[in-house]
Amino acid sequence: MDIKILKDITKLMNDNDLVEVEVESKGLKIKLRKAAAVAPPPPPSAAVLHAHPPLPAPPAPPVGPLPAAAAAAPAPAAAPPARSGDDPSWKPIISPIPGTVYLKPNPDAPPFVTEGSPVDPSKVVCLVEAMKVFNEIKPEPGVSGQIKRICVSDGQPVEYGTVLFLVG
Amino acid sequence: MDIKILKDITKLMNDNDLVEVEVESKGLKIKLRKAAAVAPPPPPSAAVLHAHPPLPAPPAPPVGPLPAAAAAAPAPAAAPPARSGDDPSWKPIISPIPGTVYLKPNPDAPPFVTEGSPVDPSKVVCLVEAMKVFNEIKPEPGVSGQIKRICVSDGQPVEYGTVLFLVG
Amino acid sequence: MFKRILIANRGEIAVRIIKTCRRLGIETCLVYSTADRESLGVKLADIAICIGPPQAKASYLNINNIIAAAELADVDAIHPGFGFLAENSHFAQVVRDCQIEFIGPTSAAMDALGNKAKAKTLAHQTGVPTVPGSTGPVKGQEEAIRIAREIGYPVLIKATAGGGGRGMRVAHNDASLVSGLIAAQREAEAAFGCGDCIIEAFVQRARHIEIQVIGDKHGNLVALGERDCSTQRRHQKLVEESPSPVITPETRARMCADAVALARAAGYHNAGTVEFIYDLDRKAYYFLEMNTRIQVEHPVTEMVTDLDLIELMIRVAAGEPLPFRQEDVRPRGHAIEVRINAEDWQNGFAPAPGKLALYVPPSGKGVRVDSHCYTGYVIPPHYDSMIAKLIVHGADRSEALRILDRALAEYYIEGVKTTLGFHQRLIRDPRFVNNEVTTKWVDEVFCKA
Amino acid sequence: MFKRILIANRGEIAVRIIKTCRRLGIETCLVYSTADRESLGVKLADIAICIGPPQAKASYLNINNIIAAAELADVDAIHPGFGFLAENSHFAQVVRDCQIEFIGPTSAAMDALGNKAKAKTLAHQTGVPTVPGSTGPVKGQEEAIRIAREIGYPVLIKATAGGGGRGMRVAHNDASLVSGLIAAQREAEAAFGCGDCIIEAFVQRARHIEIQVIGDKHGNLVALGERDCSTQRRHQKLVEESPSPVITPETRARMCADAVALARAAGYHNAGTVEFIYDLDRKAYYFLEMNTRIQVEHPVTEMVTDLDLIELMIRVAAGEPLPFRQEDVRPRGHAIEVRINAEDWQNGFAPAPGKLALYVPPSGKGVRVDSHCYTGYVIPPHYDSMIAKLIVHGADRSEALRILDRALAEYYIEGVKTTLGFHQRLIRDPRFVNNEVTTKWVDEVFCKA
Repeated sequence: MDIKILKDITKLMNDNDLVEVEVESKGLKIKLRKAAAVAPPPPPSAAVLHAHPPLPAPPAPPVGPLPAAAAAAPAPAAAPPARSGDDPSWKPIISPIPGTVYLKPNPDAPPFVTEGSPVDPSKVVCLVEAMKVFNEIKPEPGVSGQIKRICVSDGQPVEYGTVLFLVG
Repeated sequence: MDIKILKDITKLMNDNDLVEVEVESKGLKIKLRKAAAVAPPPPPSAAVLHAHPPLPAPPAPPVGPLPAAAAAAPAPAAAPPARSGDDPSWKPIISPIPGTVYLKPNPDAPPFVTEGSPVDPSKVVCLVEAMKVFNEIKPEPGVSGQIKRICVSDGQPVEYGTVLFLVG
Repeated sequence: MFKRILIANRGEIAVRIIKTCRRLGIETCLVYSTADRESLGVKLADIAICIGPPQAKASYLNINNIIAAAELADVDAIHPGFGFLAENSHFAQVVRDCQIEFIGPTSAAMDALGNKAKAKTLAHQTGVPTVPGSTGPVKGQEEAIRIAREIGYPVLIKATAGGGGRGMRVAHNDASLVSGLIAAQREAEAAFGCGDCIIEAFVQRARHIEIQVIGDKHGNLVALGERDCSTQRRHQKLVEESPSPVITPETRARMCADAVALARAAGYHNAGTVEFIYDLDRKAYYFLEMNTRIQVEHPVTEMVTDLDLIELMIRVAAGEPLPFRQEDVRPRGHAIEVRINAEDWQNGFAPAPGKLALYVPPSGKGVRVDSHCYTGYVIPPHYDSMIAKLIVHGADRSEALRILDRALAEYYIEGVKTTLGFHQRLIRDPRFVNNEVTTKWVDEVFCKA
Repeated sequence: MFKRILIANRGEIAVRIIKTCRRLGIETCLVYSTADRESLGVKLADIAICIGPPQAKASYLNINNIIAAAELADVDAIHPGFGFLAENSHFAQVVRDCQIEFIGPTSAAMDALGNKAKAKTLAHQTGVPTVPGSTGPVKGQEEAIRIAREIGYPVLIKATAGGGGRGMRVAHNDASLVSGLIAAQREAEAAFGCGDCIIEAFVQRARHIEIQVIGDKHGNLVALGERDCSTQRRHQKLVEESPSPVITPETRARMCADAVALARAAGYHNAGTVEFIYDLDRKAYYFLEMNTRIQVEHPVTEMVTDLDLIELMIRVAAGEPLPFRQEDVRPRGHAIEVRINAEDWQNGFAPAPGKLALYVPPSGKGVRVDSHCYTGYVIPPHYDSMIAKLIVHGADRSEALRILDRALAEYYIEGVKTTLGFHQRLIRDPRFVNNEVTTKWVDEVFCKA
């Protein structure tokens, strides 16, 4: 596939206020949707779930009994779903690994960022600790602006794809 | 696939205030949605289906072999779905029994009604033959006005709930 | 053999019949109400015809519309399943008058056995044991004592004009019989204007045991062993098994012979079930009634005999002779069925229809699930609340119970409340495991705890 | 025993492991990629943790993220299933270094057997038959003829530096051996710069027969009989059965003893499978390779032995001794497994992922379905196309085939193309029924028709 067709489609979307385009080639399948048509879908990775009980909150107790029998309990979202005030154009910073989020470099330090902090791909926004390694999380290339929303709390367990911040 | 077709469709959307377009080619599937339209629910009995093959058309041949193996064939609707020109306020006259529709009192006579005929609950609109009995079909109490659409053809097999006419 | 059969039913039995027909190369036409448009049977049948709105009276009991559908689809035969019109002899007659075969017994046999009093008389005439008692109202205390001693205590004193438990007394000895009779006669006189009372054996600890029979149109009638359906709640069967863990081989043989004799006396063909009450204290069985159709719990018999009862019903209705004789029937192993219903068993078994957010049945050696459900299916509120029948088969009862325990644990249903948890508790109860259950046990003991 | 196990896999095997864990009272943590968010395993596991995007490399093969999830969920052990990291000895080592038990053999055993050449050497040293042939490059025509006559014709001439069929020749007699050797040497010299050739027995009509073994950490090693997986398409197994219909009890006993001997030589514990090629003409078997994990087709063995292999794997990993000895293993009846894939078998078996508009598996005595599918589930395009494994068990092969035929007919899948129709045709083919199948039969005969 040529990158140009993607650019063309993107332009078409921007120019015409389309929020969804689905194209399939063999046998032709096209689907276009306008902004106003329906409630905006949540950002792609905002709906990350733990299947049943929430993850045990680390530091894990010696024996962390999970309510295994509560299999029918509704699945709580790892990240809260899009709030009413959210702008669909905000871009997420997601966790690349399951682990524990730390919003401060150490317990006594101020947080890496707060709502309104300017960020760009060089800026560490939090740590995700996994296997005793503190992974520095930075926005992906192309993601910069202000922290619009902090979606996790300090010490919270996260999985791959959990939305940590929204940047706009 | 060419980007041009997307552009053309987008223009169609803009010109006609469509918010959603879905096109599929093989087997033809089209879906268009207007800005204001919340899809009107189909009239309660408009979606009456035969599960797999259409009913054998009476007068039944001595041995009417149905394509029993064609279990995966798409289910044809007993009545055509609402047409673009249909008014959702039109009221259906449904068949109360499985049988065969006759739109004329006898083969040489003119039909009971045509599009535009005035009808009320005292007026016979067609016959549904079942078990050699020709059941006279009349609009239900409260259903009167003009025949807006004849949804079945003479001699067609119908089931309970098949929409025979729309009255407005 | 038939080319096309109409199924005048819904739910799991419709799916069950479709499966056998498909295997036999017979086309199926399923009639359905508007509430069942998304049912599995409608998806699987070769033809499906809507016959009415959700209310059974206007659809599944609407003889006119069903016959109209049968003519439209040009079918050779109608299988009524169970419930709805299955025991309606008028329906059977109308069907046959339309030159369509009704897959079941003759209307005459249905009439002879469908009326409880008539059936009891026929049983009595045929020598099939019925509950022993006075032949008419007892004349006085001496006759009452003589009869009671003949029957053996405890006995039931019952007003002939009675009903709803009024004028009923249980007597355990001569003294309580005399005082009970006086009280019952007085109560009946006051309540019904007639003090006549009869005396019959009182079955204190009962098991429900039924015999499956099948006959062809050539006079062959065979018993396929028994099903023990003693685990009931408010007279609704919850668990059925075969063989019964409480009867001897001799009793089984006598019950089978009696069931066949009764069916023969009624000129019966096709599948039927003769129900008995078994008195654990007297170690005796008494005829209750005969069901002139396939039963919900027929898979229990299929699992131990390796027969397909629906296939046999179709074959004998088509005029074929039974392909085996009584001596060929040799049930093997032990089968148990539990009914999985959409019910809130912790809240009086209140029906809980709704959408199955997830439906994943168990599977494995010795496990069979008869169901019409699938993930996303909405159980409509208009009919019964059955989700599935879970049937297991093991070499013996304890293996069957092990397999059942595991299958229940591997049954994943989300979206509605079910009786899965009830059955898990039930089948681990030592009294159930040790066969101490009577027909009243669930109501009076298990559900009270 | 473990309190909580992480499952580093997906699809039906993840569901399979969850079911056994639930029965054993062990909690499960399933890791999954974003493509598997709606998978049945994610719904059924006690905990589910997303570990990466759809590409396996970034999720199911991402050791870092899996270990991170294991620590987050505080698990005691990891079950790798099959495929993905199941035979990765480095992963096994990392897991154990994190004080988490890897449910499988030691990394050393995996290394000793994972490398085909090393495994063959070990087999040779242990006295397990390997394909007979020259020990090194043949020196000249006389030696070639001597060796070929020892082995027996036909023989395969293979360039030591070869690959992809280049420099390979089959010889059926001395004359074609001599001419073939010259041609092969010339071709190899030209293609690889080295003309060295070896000679080994050529298996013209092969069956694939494998032995399931299981061992504990106390030195007990047991063979659980064989699986015959000769019905293959492009080296992909399509049908697996046990017992093999082509070997004698003596051959079976020797294969089992050899499999155990090889596993013992590698210091093996946990479940493993020793694969053999069986030469129908020479009536001899040769070691192929050992799979150091559970196999897709393990249910075949479970059906004939009534064992739960996943349970045994967990128990021996937890240090328990095997609960039986070799002499206690007495397989009963005949089991057959077919793989139901979302593939367009009439169009080169092209993968056909998509949404299951309807998914209703069959059920009944002797029928087992292992699957992760449900109505509405979307089979993602990123992984294999398996929908289910359908396994049947009967008293003998013909009963098993009857049950299989019926189960295939009662399998309702709509929305995607499946291999159901392929299997229906296959198992009715007289050559399949009469065991005339070789490993090349589907490719060269059945699919050509």
